[in-house]
Amino acid sequence: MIPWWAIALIKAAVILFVVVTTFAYSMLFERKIMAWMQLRPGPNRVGPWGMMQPAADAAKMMFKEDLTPETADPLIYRLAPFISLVCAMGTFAIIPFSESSAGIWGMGNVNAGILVIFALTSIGVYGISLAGWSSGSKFPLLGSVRSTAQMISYELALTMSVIGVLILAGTTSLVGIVHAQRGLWYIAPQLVGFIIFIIASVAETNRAPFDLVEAESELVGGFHTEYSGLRFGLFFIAEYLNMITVACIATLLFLGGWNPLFGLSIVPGIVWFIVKAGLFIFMYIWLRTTLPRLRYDRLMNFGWKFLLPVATLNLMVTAAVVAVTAG
Amino acid sequence: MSGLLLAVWLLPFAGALAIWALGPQLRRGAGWIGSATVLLAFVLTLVQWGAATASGGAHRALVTWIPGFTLGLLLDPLSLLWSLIITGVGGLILVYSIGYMWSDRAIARFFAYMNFFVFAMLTLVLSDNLVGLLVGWGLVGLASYFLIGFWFDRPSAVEAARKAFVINVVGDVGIMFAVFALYKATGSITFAGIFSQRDALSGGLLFMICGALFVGCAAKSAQVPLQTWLPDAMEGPTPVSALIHAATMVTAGVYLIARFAPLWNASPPARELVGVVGAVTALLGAILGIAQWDIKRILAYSTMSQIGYMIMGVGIGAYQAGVLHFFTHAFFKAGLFLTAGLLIHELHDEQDVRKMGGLSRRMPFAFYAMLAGTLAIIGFPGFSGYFSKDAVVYAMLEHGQPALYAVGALTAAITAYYMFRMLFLTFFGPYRGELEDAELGILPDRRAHRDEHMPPVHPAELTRPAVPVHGHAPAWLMNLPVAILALFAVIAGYVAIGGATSPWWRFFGGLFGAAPAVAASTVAFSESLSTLLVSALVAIGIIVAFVRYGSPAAQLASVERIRAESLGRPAIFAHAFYFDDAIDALVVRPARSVGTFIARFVDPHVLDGGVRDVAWGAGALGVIFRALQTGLVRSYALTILVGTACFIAYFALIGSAR
Amino acid sequence: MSLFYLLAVILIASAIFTITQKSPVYSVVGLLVNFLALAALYFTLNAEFLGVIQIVIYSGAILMLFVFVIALLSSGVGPFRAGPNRLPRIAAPALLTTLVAFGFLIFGIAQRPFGPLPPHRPTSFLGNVGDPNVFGSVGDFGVALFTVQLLPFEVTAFILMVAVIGVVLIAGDAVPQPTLGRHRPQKRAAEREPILKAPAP
Amino acid sequence: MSVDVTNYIALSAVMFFIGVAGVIVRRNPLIVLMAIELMFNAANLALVAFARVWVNNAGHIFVFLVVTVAAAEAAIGLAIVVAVFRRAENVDVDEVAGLHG
Repeated sequence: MIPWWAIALIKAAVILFVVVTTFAYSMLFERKIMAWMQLRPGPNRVGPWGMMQPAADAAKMMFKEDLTPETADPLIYRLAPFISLVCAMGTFAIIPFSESSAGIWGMGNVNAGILVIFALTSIGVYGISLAGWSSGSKFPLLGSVRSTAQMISYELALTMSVIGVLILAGTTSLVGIVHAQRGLWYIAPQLVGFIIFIIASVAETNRAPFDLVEAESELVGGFHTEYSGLRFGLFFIAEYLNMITVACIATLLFLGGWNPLFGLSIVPGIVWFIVKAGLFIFMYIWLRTTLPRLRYDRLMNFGWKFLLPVATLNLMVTAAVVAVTAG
Repeated sequence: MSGLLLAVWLLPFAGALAIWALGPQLRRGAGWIGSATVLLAFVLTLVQWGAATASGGAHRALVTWIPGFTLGLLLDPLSLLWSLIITGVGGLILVYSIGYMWSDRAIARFFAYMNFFVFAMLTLVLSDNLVGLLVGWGLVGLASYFLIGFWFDRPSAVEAARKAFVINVVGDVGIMFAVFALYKATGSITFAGIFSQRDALSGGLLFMICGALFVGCAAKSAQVPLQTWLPDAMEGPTPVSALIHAATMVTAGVYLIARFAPLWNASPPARELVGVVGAVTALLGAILGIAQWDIKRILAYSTMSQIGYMIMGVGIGAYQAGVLHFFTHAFFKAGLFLTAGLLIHELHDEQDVRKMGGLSRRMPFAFYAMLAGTLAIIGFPGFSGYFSKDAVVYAMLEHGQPALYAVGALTAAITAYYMFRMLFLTFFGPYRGELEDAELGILPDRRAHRDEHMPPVHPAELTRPAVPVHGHAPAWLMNLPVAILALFAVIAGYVAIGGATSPWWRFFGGLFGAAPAVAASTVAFSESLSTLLVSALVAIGIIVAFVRYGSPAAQLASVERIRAESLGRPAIFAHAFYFDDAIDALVVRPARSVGTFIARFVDPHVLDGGVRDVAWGAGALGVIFRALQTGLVRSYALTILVGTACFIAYFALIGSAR
Repeated sequence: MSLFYLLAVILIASAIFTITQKSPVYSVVGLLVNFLALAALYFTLNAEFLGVIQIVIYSGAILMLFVFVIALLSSGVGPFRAGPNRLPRIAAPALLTTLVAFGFLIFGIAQRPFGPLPPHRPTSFLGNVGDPNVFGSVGDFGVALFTVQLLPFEVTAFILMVAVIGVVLIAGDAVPQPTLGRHRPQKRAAEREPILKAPAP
Repeated sequence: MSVDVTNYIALSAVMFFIGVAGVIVRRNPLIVLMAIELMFNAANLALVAFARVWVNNAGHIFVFLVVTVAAAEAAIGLAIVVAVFRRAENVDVDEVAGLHG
């Protein structure tokens, strides 16, 4: 009999390996797609079709010199990337990838699953803001202040948009939410919520067109201006992992999780899950290549004065409809 | 089925919302939307006839307010009847209103209010619990306020609306008291729950609850002494008078008593009280109807009088009879008002019967409609009122109230007199519209000069492109509803042919329970004999009216007679038995002097003085305690800590001492 | 058992770390660790929803506000400057009172021991798996919050609104003085009136 | 793994008094505020433990209210710190003594 903690450890290792590989190739995926959208070939030197490019990048990151500015606060400067990474990776512990989620495809079916994910995301902000503060230089500080304000602002709209789904499903368990979508995916009744979720999650993950935190034309590199080498790489990984997490959450909450399309239950659920999450990631990249960056004040105005009221309205309508039809 | 019920309830509201949102664009289209939604609700109500008359009625739980408090809709025979009248008669009146309000600037606002009223009224009658009832009760009052003051550029309309609202609030307080007392006593807010706990209510408490309920009924249904708002409410557009202040809202009191029949059955003193008040109102309304010149006021007093009959009926325990009178009254009174509206429309807003006359040749259709309504209201044999009024009056004997019987019969005679007086004055004799006011003895109306400050027309309505004034509505639009209502005014009573074995009695089944007689039955003579007696009294009333106003000689001398009567009208009629003045003297003036006293003495000396003294004391204490203020946060924190430590020590030692 | 003692040690250590650090940012990090350990302790007490709330609201929002303010205050003006200690002899009485109060508290607790926790539903590390309505779960908490405890909940909303208004008034842009116009010239620091009067020595 | 509730309460007491010490001894207002948060959390821990003893979620609700009040307190406290800092360029609770009697 293998002790439970050993199983958990092995599962964690496997999932992390898969996730990190996914990160590496989703980066390649992004670069390729951006290239095709801009009519260029993209990375194609390392390996066939540039397939080995992630490995080359990783090697470069590892051997680059790791600089620490003199004005920086050394302890926190070194701590910040790890906070980001740990929080980004932690979410994968509770994302169920398929039906037998408590078995082989995930760590556990947590009762308050979606809330735990939000909790981890909210801790992730510390990585960015502490990094910006501890760098001891102006651009990172601006970036960190921006990120704090931006992420707290959009987290409200994000949560509000998700609560509509929770009301419909009547549970906060991710597995339960997917089960509740066997008939109808929540993208249909919660279309408004889904759109709000997309917008808010793009802002939450600091991706274009909401990447004010690291806007290179204004802030050089934002919070990670002073970082280099492996520590920069950690931020990079965390950012991509967050993107994948959001894609997974969107799949679970709105796109029916591993529920098959067209009743094709012959295809395993995990394949459906990957296809749906992949589509979501593609949309992310598509947004990045298409839309220009917003101005910061506009971003905040949009979040507080438009997105949040609409999300609240959506929530109220959903609650009213559920209350009336339940009776 | 329960979805249908929800649809019935919400359709008029959806119509109101649509009109409110699209009003300026819709204009007359608003009328069609309003009528269509209400008539559709009527059809949907009709569809549910079977479910409603089945045992227990159709029920739909809406929302659980607090656990244990489920609010819902209930469609049983009683609410079915009311819903059908509200949506059916209401729909007809709305169609009529399209024509009546054809060239009014604010036609959309009118229909939004009307639909809102229908929704509020449906809330009242469809609710299965006290909370919904109370909400509906308040909302109809609000809708009535809006509609009485619809022409808010007339000071008299604004004042009438305010008066109606204030008096209705008096009633609302009564209902609220009853609701609280019922919940306190029975622990339930649904009707079913309350009736099942009826035994928890003792005699005194039950009488108080019934009394409080009746305060609400009296205010809403214009019973003595809270009746003064109803005649003034005629300031609203005529369709409003027809729908709200004749057919539906003012009968809410009748509905309430019928709805709480199980409580009423158990409290004979309350029934006696209600019966007496109803009879007094019936008689008073009829007497006041004799001396009115304004056609709508005549009808308003007759409404008051007829509701007195209904209240008398349901109050004494003859629920079927009282509700039957509501049923027939809805048709003939709405018909009468709409016909009056036809006259007013034709004569360009002239409401004074002294300036009418001879209209039977000019408007034969209106004449026949008015005649049908009049014969129905006076209880002429064969017309609908005959069946319902006789049933109510005879029920007084059955319940051992010969005095009330006498009042009811007498009132029937007076009703016949003043209704025919109105008919003769309007449709017979010479047309008096071109005569000078003085010639007819018309004095300048004191109310017209009460308020010199006219509130301005709402700017939004001024800037809105005015509907062309000269366009005329197609005639059928106003005539068709009148014709239908006149038809029903004739035939509606036939459902009750056969007394206790008629379809009408069977329709309600055992809904009301058995009402034990208040006193021993004093049936002095049989029902047919009673009918003969009442009919004879009615005939006397008609004959007197004919002699005074209808005979060829009287028609020739009508101008002189009117002049003499106008100038010689006793002051007691002009002041409507001084009820307004009595309320003014007993309530308004004392309240005002208490207010003045508080403003002159209590406020400056007691309250302000007290505050000043407290402020002085605080200042004195501040001088002492200022020494403790070092300005250093940490010393404050240390002080708090010492206090906390004392507390902790106290509790730790107490805890160990046990 | 061992989990509790591990968390207890983390809690106490991080709390001491928090109040002894010179730089507030280190205090924030210490407090963050403290909160996370406390959330874990909540999970062991079946308070699943509160554990999440502890992380989302306390760590994610309230503590973030501290970071935000620190970043704002220390930007461009160097480290915090402290004035002279005006209450130098506070440490001794403070320590004494604290110890006395603490002693009484421990004495009181020791007088009436509570005994072990009553047995309850078996739990995983993160609450009760797959059962939405057990004690401490979101469902359980929500039903209590919106029915029995509705009034305190509404009052809370009111308190938050008052706080928001207060914050905007205190820290928001100064109201333009009508006599001085919209764009009042900023005085240099040296010319500013001493708004906070120094206490007499 | 069943731990005595007394242990939770004792832990709560220790945390509370660490917070108390922080409030009284430290002069940096930010750290004072954080020490206050520590005291809040110590109280919350006791509430949660008691709620668990009596399996009654009223304690949880109370913690929720405390968290909300703590949020309001932190927001206002920090706003005051910012306002003071803007005027005095000095954050030290001993300097903010303008209201002494």
